[in-house]
Amino acid sequence: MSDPAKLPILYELMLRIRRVEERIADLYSEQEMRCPVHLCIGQEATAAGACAALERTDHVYSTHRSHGHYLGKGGSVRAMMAEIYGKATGCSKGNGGSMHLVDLSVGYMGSTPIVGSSIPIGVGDAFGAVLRGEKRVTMVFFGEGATEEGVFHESVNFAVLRKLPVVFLCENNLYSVYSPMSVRQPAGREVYSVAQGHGIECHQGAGNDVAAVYDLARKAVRKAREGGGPTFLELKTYRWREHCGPNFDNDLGYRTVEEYEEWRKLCPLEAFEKRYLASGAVAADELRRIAERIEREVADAVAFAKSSPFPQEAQGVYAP
Amino acid sequence: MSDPAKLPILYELMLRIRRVEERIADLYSEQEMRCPVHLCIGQEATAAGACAALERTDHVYSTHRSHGHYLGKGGSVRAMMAEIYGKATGCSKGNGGSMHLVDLSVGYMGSTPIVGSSIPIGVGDAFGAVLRGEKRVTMVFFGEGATEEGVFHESVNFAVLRKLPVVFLCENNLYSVYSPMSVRQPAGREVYSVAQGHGIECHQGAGNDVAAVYDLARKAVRKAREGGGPTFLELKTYRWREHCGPNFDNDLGYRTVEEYEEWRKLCPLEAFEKRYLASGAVAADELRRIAERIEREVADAVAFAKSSPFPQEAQGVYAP
Amino acid sequence: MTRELRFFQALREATEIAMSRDPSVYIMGLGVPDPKGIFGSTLGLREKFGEARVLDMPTSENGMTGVAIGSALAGMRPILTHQRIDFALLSIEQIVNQAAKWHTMFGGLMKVPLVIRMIVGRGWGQGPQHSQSLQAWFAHVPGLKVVMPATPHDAKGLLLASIEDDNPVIFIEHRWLYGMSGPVPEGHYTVPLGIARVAREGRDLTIVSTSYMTLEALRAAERLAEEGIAAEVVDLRTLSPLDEGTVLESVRKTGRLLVTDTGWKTFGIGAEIIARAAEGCLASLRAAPVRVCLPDLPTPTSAALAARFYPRAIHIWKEARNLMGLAGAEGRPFEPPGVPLDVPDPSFVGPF
Amino acid sequence: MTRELRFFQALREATEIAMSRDPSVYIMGLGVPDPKGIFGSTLGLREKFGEARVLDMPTSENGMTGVAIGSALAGMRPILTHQRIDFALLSIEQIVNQAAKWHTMFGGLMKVPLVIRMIVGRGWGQGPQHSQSLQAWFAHVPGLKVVMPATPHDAKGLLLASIEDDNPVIFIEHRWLYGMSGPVPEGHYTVPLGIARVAREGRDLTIVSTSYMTLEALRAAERLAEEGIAAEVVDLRTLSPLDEGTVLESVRKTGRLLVTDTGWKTFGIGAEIIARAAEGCLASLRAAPVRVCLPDLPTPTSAALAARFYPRAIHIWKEARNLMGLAGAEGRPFEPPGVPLDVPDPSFVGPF
Ligand SMILES: Cc1ncc(C[n+]2csc(CCOP(=O)(O)OP(=O)(O)O)c2C)c(N)n1
Ligand SMILES: Cc1ncc(C[n+]2csc(CCOP(=O)(O)OP(=O)(O)O)c2C)c(N)n1
Ligand SMILES: [Mg+2]
Ligand SMILES: [Mg+2]
Repeated sequence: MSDPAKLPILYELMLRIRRVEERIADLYSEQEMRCPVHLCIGQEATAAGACAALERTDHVYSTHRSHGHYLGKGGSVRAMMAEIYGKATGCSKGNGGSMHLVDLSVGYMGSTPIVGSSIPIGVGDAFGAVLRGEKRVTMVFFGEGATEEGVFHESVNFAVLRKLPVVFLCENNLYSVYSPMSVRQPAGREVYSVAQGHGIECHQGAGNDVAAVYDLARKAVRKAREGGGPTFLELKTYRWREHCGPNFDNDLGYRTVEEYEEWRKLCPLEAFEKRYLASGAVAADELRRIAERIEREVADAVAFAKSSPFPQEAQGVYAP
Repeated sequence: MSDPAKLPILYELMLRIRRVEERIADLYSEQEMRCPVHLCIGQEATAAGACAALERTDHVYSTHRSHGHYLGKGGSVRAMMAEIYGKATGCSKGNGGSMHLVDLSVGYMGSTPIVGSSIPIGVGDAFGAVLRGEKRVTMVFFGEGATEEGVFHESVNFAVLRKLPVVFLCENNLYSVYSPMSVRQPAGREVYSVAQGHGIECHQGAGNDVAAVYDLARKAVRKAREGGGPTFLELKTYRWREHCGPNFDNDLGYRTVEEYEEWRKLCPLEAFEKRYLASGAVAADELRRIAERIEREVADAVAFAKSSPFPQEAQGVYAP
Repeated sequence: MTRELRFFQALREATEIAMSRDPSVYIMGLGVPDPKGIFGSTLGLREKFGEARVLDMPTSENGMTGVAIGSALAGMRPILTHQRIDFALLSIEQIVNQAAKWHTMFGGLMKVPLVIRMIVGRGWGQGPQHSQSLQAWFAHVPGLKVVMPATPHDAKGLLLASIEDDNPVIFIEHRWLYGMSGPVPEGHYTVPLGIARVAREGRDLTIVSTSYMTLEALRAAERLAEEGIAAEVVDLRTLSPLDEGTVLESVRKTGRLLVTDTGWKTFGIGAEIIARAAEGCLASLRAAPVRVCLPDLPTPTSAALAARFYPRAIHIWKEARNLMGLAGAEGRPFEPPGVPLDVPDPSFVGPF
Repeated sequence: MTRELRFFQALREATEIAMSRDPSVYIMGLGVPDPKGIFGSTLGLREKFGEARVLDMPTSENGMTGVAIGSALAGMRPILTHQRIDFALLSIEQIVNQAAKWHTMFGGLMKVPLVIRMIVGRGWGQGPQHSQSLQAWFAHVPGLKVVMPATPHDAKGLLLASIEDDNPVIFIEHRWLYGMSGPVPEGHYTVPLGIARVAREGRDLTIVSTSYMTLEALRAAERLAEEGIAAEVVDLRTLSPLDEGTVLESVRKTGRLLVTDTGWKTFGIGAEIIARAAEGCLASLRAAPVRVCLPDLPTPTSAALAARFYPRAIHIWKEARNLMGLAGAEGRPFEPPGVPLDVPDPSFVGPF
């Protein structure tokens, strides 16, 4: 870990994502959150590690599975929860729901659930920064499924061509809905290698090791900021719950319980605690205080969301 | 050259393409061919060499610049000429024009001018062959510009995933209309390398050396036929005339006269003659006989096209 | 013998029959062989027909549409699925430039027998990118056929007809119909493309409907009947080719036209139907025709907003009364009090 | 001071003025800085504004549309060009799912000021994949504005208004207008979006037209005038938002409606215009409205077929006479004998 002072914040980001999503899962059966939710429980380290490498003024774009990226970038827990509850106080004023989060105050520019489609938009955002002479970096999150979309390739080609300040962050969780890699991509061909063909610098990493993620992201972000162009990071990780919704779904049989248990052991939070408490890099006390704060935050956000009013009118169709 | 007996046919194919297109260029100003024409003069060796490696029952798909591929595959000169003249006797009965050629009797399945779009269709044709248990190979021609379209990547990924009997044949003539590689693809990154990222076998070759093209294509075709899966071939070549239309256009300044002259010296026909007449692999007599036959063919085709009737009714919109 | 089947079961049965009868039929799409089987409509097919004919695919909608087209040119009869019509927007180039035109532009030498199933989402926060209803687009493109069944009976018969058709067919299924039950004959039958269905006869006004809105229209017609107004409901079933005859015949009889569609109003399905009536039987029109369609707005996600966004029976009922010149009654809700408006029936509890 | 400019010069001047006034405007597209400069409409811009703001791009329509959107979110005002509207079909997903909805679906926090110029081809064997006219599609999608100028004056004023608009605008240019001349004021001015233009006044019938068909409509109106029939020609100019008011006002006056559009007839522009008239002023309609649009067929390539495919002044004239209840005169051709019908005027000699 290149920057041990960052450890508490990495933990905090991961735990916030975990607890917010667990709370969503707990409450979903009340049927008050009336929109699809794609939870990233189990994958928190990618979001936390990568976002922690960004400045507040840097930009992030994401996908259907975006709660982690939104919270990692520092998005408002209240506004997110209210959005999922469909309330006027939501980050998109009820027009978006879980799949369309935004928090401009922290550079979280938006998530959209069409696979692959926010990738070129993120690249364009970086292009815009260059055109305007702004020194920001844009990070684009997506799953390994998105690398099968042609637009991913078009985006990488342009980013390399123009040496844009983009970090492509691919969370490879082995599945697209219930479909394993084997029906979608050639056996034995790593995901990052299709990016590499475009001449972009690529790295593969352990997506559940938040410090490793942070280090990879930090280098990529620094390079981008210094005009060194884009980087593609493939981070291996695993979604614990169902593709969409609050439940576990190993009973469906599309993946083995062994595989699941294997990854369950690689829980990014447990791994963090085991490692850094043992080494003394963080104190149990500190982690407990963080956890307590997050519990309060989450409870507050749920109360805020539940008590907020519903929107009276949909957002108008044209910008004035 | 792995198969010297093929040399006369390679010459014949190249010369037919050259002479048909020169005739088109000569006659275009009469304004009787009322459709865009994208001539491949200078690039004949790729079409001739690659198609000569195919069986008649193999399939070919192509693009806006398809005269060479159509003729290389053995398509009817008369039907092509009549199509360009917009006649009822044309290969598409006047509905298609130069950009939509077809000759099912020789496995030429169609060309369409949306950049990149015939690539997945060719892959699907090969997929269909596999599903039906047919042992044919599909060859898909396209320019280097088409590798910038996302659908190219989607097509290669699927072909590799399913080990389909496809040969991707990329004619890299350095330009897309008037746009050089430098504004479209990263400097120093070879075109074939973006394909290679998908895990497909790739080769780069001299596109103006018809024997070299034939050898590369033959290996790829044989591998495909034997179930070895797809291959990507990048062949470097050069278009002599304007992107669309009958004229030379070096006066426009989008490419240098030096570059043009450099490639002009690499004329595939002259190179062939120089090399194989000198080595005695072909006889001057034989080449002359071929040339005479082609002159007659071309004259006949133009006469046929000019004297053919115009279609009375457009093709109906639905298959019955 | 006629049994009751749900809409998704009818789709599955049609696919199974088509695949049994013709070895060139195959089905491909994201999740086709997965445990959920396209909301149940492809379940069991993999077991019966094997991996070669029941396929998952990469998330490459455009490329895979081209692949389907190419395989059709090679003699197969592919069925391609999209769990949301919104995803199919990636493949518009292949559908519109290639599939729709291949037969014509090559002088009739080839054909593209291809069915593309697209599901329209509604409710439960599907939001702006998971609930568009773009039938007007496809119906505008010569060379495509466009089908939108409203009942399990038609789902089966129209899907079989679509698979057996030698042209590309856009087969649009509304997610809220999936759980609906209805009588479905066993065995093979087809409902021919291009023929509308008079779902209910009436003399006072004509309600032309598509897909799920047929159900809402029938509910409205029920109440109108109680009030002494006899609405005729014409379920279009096929948008292209369009059955102008059945529509005009009804309008000539009733003199009043209301069109209700699952898509946006402006430049949508309703416009064409009203234009046909104005062109074909202007003199019969006794009142200005009216459209009950989606407002021209991206779908809002919040249930509170969606409830106001989507037209339902009550809106059709109100407009029908207006058409009849009856003053604006408020009308009691059609739904039992407290029933949420963003789910079709209790069997649908989300999230998908 | 008003000079005559050609249509492409008007477009270029508008772009130059917009780029001079606002450093966030940039223009990008295949061939934008090349020696032909999008049929002349971008010539000289590279020299004036430099490489950073006048860009070529990879042949990646979908990705580059996303790039344009992202740059707009970052504060730029991109103009993206397509030499044929047919190529833009690759980017439908970005246009429809993203650009059109971004403002609304994020609660109004962001905006996408983006102009996408698309050129519609016609004649000289452009054929099925280089001559579609898909304005009805874009006009159906909430969140997009759709503009189709018919004169050099409007080309400049509408393009400036489009660039200055904070929403995604689909700006559709007909290739056959490029050589047309007309008066164009110097300097900056805008023609507001959403306002139709009465191109010719008349009391007997209303011809609603779009883009190039406005020219054919005016030619038809000329001859009709010689015959004592006063046709009013309403050039829509903007399809979305649609200027219903101007259309209805005219129809109320004339009682007769003919719509002529460059796109396919069915589910096209004409349907919406006729529907608006039927909804808004049914009682005024004295005869069944009529559409003069493309037949529902992919464009055939042969000049012989294209001559019969494309509607021209004579078709409008004939239908207008029908509308007036005048028996079917054959009518002498509008074009001088021997003039080819697949080119707009002698300045256009192909191939592109
Ligand atoms: C273009 C498109 N196709 C299909 C879908 C349906 N879909 C939603 S999420 C998803 C899985 C994508 O997998 P991946 O990119 O690996 O992300 P993950 O869900 O694993 O995080 C799919 C196919 C979609 N939203 N968009
Ligand atoms: C999707 C699409 N975009 C743009 C065009 C316009 N266009 C026609 S040919 C061409 C050049 C393509 O270059 P390349 O693939 O290298 O083929 P070449 O012309 O060099 O043989 C372009 C951009 C098109 N036909 N289709
Ligand atoms: Mg995944
Ligand atoms: Mg090229």
